Amino acid sequence: MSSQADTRELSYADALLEATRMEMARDPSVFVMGQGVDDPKGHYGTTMNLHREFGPGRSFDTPIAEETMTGVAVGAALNGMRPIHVHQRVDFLMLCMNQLVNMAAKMSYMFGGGARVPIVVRAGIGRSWGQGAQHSQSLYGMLMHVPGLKVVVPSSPYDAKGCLIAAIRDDNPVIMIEHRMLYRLRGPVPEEAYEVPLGKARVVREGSDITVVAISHMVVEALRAVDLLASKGVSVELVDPVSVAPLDTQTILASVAKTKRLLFVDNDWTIAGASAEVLAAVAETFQGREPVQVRRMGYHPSPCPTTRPLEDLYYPSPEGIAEAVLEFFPGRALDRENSMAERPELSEFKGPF
Amino acid sequence: MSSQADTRELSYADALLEATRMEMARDPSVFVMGQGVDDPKGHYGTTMNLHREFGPGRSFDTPIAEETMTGVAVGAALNGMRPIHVHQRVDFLMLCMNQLVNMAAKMSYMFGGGARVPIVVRAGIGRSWGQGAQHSQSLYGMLMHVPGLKVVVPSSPYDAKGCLIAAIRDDNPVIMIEHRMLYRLRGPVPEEAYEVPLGKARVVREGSDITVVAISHMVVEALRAVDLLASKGVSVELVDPVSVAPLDTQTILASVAKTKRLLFVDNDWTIAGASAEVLAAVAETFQGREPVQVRRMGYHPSPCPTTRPLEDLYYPSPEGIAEAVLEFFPGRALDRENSMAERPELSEFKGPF
Amino acid sequence: MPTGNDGNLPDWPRLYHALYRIRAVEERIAEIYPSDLIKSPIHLSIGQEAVAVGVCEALSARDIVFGTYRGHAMYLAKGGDLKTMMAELYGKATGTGRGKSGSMHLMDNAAGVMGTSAIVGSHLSNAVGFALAEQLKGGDRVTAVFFGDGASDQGTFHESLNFASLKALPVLFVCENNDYAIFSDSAARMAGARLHEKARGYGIESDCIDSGEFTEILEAAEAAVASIRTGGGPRFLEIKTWRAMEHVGPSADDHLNYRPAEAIQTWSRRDPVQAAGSRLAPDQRAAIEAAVAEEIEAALSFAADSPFPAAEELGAHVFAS
Amino acid sequence: MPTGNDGNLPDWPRLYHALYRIRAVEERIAEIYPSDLIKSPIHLSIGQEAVAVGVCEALSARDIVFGTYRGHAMYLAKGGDLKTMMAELYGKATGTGRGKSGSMHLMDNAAGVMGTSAIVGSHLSNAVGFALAEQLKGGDRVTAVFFGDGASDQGTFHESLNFASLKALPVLFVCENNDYAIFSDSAARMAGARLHEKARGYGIESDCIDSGEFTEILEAAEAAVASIRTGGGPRFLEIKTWRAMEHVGPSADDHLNYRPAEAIQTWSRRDPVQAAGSRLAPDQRAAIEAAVAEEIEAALSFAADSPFPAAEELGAHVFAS
Ligand SMILES: Cc1ncc(C[n+]2csc(CCOP(=O)(O)OP(=O)(O)O)c2C)c(N)n1
Ligand SMILES: Cc1ncc(C[n+]2csc(CCOP(=O)(O)OP(=O)(O)O)c2C)c(N)n1
Ligand SMILES: [Mg+2]
Ligand SMILES: [Mg+2]
Repeated sequence: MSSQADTRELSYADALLEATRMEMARDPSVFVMGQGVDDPKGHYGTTMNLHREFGPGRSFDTPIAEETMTGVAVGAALNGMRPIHVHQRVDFLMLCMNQLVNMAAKMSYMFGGGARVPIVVRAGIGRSWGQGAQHSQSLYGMLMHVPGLKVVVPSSPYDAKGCLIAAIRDDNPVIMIEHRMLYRLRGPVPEEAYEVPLGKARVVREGSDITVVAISHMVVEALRAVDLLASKGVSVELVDPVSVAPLDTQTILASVAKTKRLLFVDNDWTIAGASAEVLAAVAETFQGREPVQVRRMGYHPSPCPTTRPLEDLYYPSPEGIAEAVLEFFPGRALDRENSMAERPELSEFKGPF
Repeated sequence: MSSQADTRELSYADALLEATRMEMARDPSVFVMGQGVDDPKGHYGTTMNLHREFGPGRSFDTPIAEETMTGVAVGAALNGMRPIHVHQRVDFLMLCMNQLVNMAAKMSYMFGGGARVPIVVRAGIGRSWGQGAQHSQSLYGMLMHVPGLKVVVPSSPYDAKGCLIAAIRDDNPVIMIEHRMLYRLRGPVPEEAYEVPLGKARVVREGSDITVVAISHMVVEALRAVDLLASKGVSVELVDPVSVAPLDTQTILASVAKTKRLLFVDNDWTIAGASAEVLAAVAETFQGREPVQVRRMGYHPSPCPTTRPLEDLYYPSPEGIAEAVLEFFPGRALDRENSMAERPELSEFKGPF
Repeated sequence: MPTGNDGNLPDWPRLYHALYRIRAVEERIAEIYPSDLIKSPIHLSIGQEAVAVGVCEALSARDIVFGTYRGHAMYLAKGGDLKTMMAELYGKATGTGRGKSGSMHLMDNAAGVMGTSAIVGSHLSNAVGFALAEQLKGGDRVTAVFFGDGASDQGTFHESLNFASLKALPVLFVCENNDYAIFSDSAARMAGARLHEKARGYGIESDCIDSGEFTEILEAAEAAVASIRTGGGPRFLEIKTWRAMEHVGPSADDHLNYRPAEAIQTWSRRDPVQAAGSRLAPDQRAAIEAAVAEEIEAALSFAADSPFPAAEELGAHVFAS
Repeated sequence: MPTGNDGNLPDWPRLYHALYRIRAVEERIAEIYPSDLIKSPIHLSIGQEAVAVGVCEALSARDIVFGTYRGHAMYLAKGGDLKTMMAELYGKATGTGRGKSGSMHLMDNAAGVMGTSAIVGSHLSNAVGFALAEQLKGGDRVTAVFFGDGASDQGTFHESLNFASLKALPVLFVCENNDYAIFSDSAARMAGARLHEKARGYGIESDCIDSGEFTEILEAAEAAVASIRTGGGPRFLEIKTWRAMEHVGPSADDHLNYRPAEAIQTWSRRDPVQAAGSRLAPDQRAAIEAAVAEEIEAALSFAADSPFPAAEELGAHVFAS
């Protein structure tokens, strides 16, 4: 990681655009498709002007027909291409679960290795304001249930670029979950092409008292919680799984073996999701032989409401995360009044979408 | 449960048919729709002749258009009806995840209580022979992730009838997962209408040494494992969750608190599924304060192969379950040679489907 | 609220009131939006009002409508309550969905507004199902479903037309064809015949109105509703229209040059609200506008004065009971 | 294997060989099935062979086909290997999918059989995508996709036609219209115009062959393939045919009386294998049949003698590497 310190900074969105451009330039089989990828906004800038640079055959708008367009991507992959299919929102993947789960995830196996489906499915998640029940889901907890799918959830510009390059070069279906509140986040990104291995967790912050695992935008929120905890004498080890399928439980469990405490901050519902899987792995690994304390938090178990006061309760917050950490350490508490994190990506959001 | 002892026996399929007929007779808003429900096989007999008895408007075939037909059921429910939508296989629900997840599961909440969606979605799962990657999934582990959906997995004729009646009367979307190898299973079924509460686990067999939780057809397999263990001096408490959403963790945890051992035999992939959720609940509840041993088993984490030798490895078996139980008790082992369970529903299956 | 048409000449004052009211509400929403009182995406129907008003004028109060995230016009035209709508946009407990709906999911059971969805195309089948239930129950309500040209890209559009025709269901499909799905024009998404022609392929009697003329829309809708009501099965209306503002948000976006200047001009000349207003005497028009302004300010006060939902509301209504 | 047609008269001995071979293979499969050597559902094409052979005859060896669980005929007509197919049905490691495919997921890359799917309609878009890639790469292979009438119920049928037409893709849609989806006749599922007419609604040139006549099928397929190959964009063929056996399994099921007796008789008179065979001299025919019988027995021996996959195979190929 130290080598990154010197590198130039890019936004998460620009890191994705750069990864795409580099791979498209390197490999003529890579192309981009999706609703609005060639429009004036270029999916938050991540596909901006690719159709101009590489021609309209390699970055094109599609009908609003998720099932079939996903099937088209699968078919193109069977013919040697490496499509990147972009969706504004993961909610819309519910329309192409059949192609993802029954077709893409199955082909390599059900044809005994006779087919490969190198597709990348990029899907946005996350709040801004008032997106409501149908535009606020994360659903990686559902997708990771299916053998044959890879699901990555990068939280930094560095991982965004590296995961996307790795996903493009992977010979299997890879779903990339991108939180909209990350697109403008800036961070060091090397200029060259590099792969972030799919299936390797990243220790974001080393610590010794408690392991906090956080996903996607919750990594940003958890870092804020760590700051709020600065004066509380709690040493937090923050782990970002980066990928939920495959899931690097080894790195997480190694951290938990050290700290004996785990707080999982999910960016999704927790029931039968990523946090359930990791807590189950803790139960399996320690078999109650050691006093390992665990807790998970995530989206409130309901659809997402639109009004801000309820939205604020629906999502884990830096203060809520910090408080949850402190509950592992009886006697220490957060002074809420003087502990409100700055969250510019949320407070500066002014709509409309 | 003792009252059941005297009652007449029915097959699981007939129990479903009886539940449907009783509810259709009681409530004119109940109707049945689905591919082939009015055909000569009547979905394994479960919808047999309903169109004759109640007229073609109340039990009808549909186009092969899962997304729209589910939306039709949702719309009919909004207009006061209680549709039962029957699918040959849960795999096909991947085509209507949008209606289930984005529409049916959301409407009550996103309209602030202004809408209710009393639909029942019945879906078959399970092996017979060589069904392969696209016709062997269970996926309740995926469906239970979504707030707003209820998901039930009855394993006995008694629960089949009672759950279906409860599901029909419930004002919310209820998905009922039916294993094909259960349809011919016989058991006591009271003649009157009764509801099995959705969200209440059932202790199938009381015991003190280990809690085995099994789902759907795995309850049958686990009972066979219990028989294989008869001479091994292990007292098994067998728990059937009956419903995975809501999931009655309380009953399961109470059993585990007693036995300090949990084997979860899933009828699905385990990753981020029902077994993960329950093991996570164990970790949360006991916090490593007591030496609770846990293990889960389920489908092999791959698509399902068609050839019998691999299929036999893909699914948990009575012998495999018994061995897994014995691994909790060092020094005791199963004599495989003399311990093969009879499994008539599998051995007598002769195709074609 | 329009209460059905009796075959006489259009009642222009009433119609202008309906059209102007929607316009004025949405312009006021656009004005308020930068103040952040409305923290929810808004998709305005400015320019498209004639479709909602024309069709709802042909419906009776008991009839049912289903619509999209671009639903203000339909909601108001069908008689949805303005106060609870504004409270909903403000995220208040008195809103149509107690603050859980926002602009995209308006509903008003009493007015027959069965809800609006933000998943493109997904509500068509719900409307068809509602109509199926109506048929099964022997009721006489007509269900109308509003959707954009973009929704017809979805397979469910075809599946829904097919099933509606197969069962001769009492449903009116209303395609608000504004030629764009966000920035994507229909030529980039659709091949072959026009939508109303494709609908005919399912044996559904279909009409198209390309002029934007209110009376044409009204007449076509009345004929369609009358036929549906008397057991004629589903009907389809493709109504060309024009979105004056950006896809989502309070502003215009024609500076992005994604739509032909000529079409922009043509449709600006066809503005349905101006067209209706010009039929009235100036003082009559002014009186209507003043009444509307008053109603809007009252609704805004109601919204502003209402409380936000309490924390307990977060867990309520996950399930109906 | 058919190697494309040169415009001369049909080569009946070769065609009869192709047709009869499929029939004989499937009849043998039906015969074996009760012995439980094949532990996987079988969907026979008996009665429908003319479609697969007619279309594949028009394709070149390098062209591509996608099909369904009812895929034996297409697989064989396109040149798929019989030995590995039978080994697959027996669940053996030497099978097309190493025992993981069964009858429903045959594939033969070398022969251009890109795979078969058991989710009704889901492979249409895959074929369209394959053709898109071919266009992007500037290749000249034609992709043909076989599907049943039931598949057209699915929205993806429409979405796929639309996108293929929009991009003028080199894809041939082949609807094997046997009028039934399991027990459900098309009238219970489809409203409006016939499928090839609906295809025309997307601007796709379409043909229908209702007679079951092999030469008509062949000629229509040749015309369609020639047009596609020279950049004419997608084409659509609706070919009426008849499934002689039950939907799934080795037996007939006409005793269930779900299909009109008249139609059963008509189509039995039209049996494409008999029709082709009757064009040959008896000894020529007998020689072909004997050769086929020998080939089948060799394939069955190969299958029987092959080992089952080892346990390690269970975890292999979840991901490609
Ligand atoms: C299934 C789905 N895919 C994509 C989107 C993103 N999206 C939101 S609005 C829209 C355009 C819809 O266009 P149209 O149906 O013509 O309606 P209009 O906005 O013009 O009223 C799209 C693609 C969505 N909401 N749902
Ligand atoms: C998406 C989906 N829904 C339902 C089924 C169950 N099913 C299997 S075959 C079949 C009938 C398909 O009929 P058709 O497409 O006409 O093909 P045919 O069997 O006549 O060759 C159905 C409904 C399925 N396999 N996939
Ligand atoms: Mg539009
Ligand atoms: Mg058919």
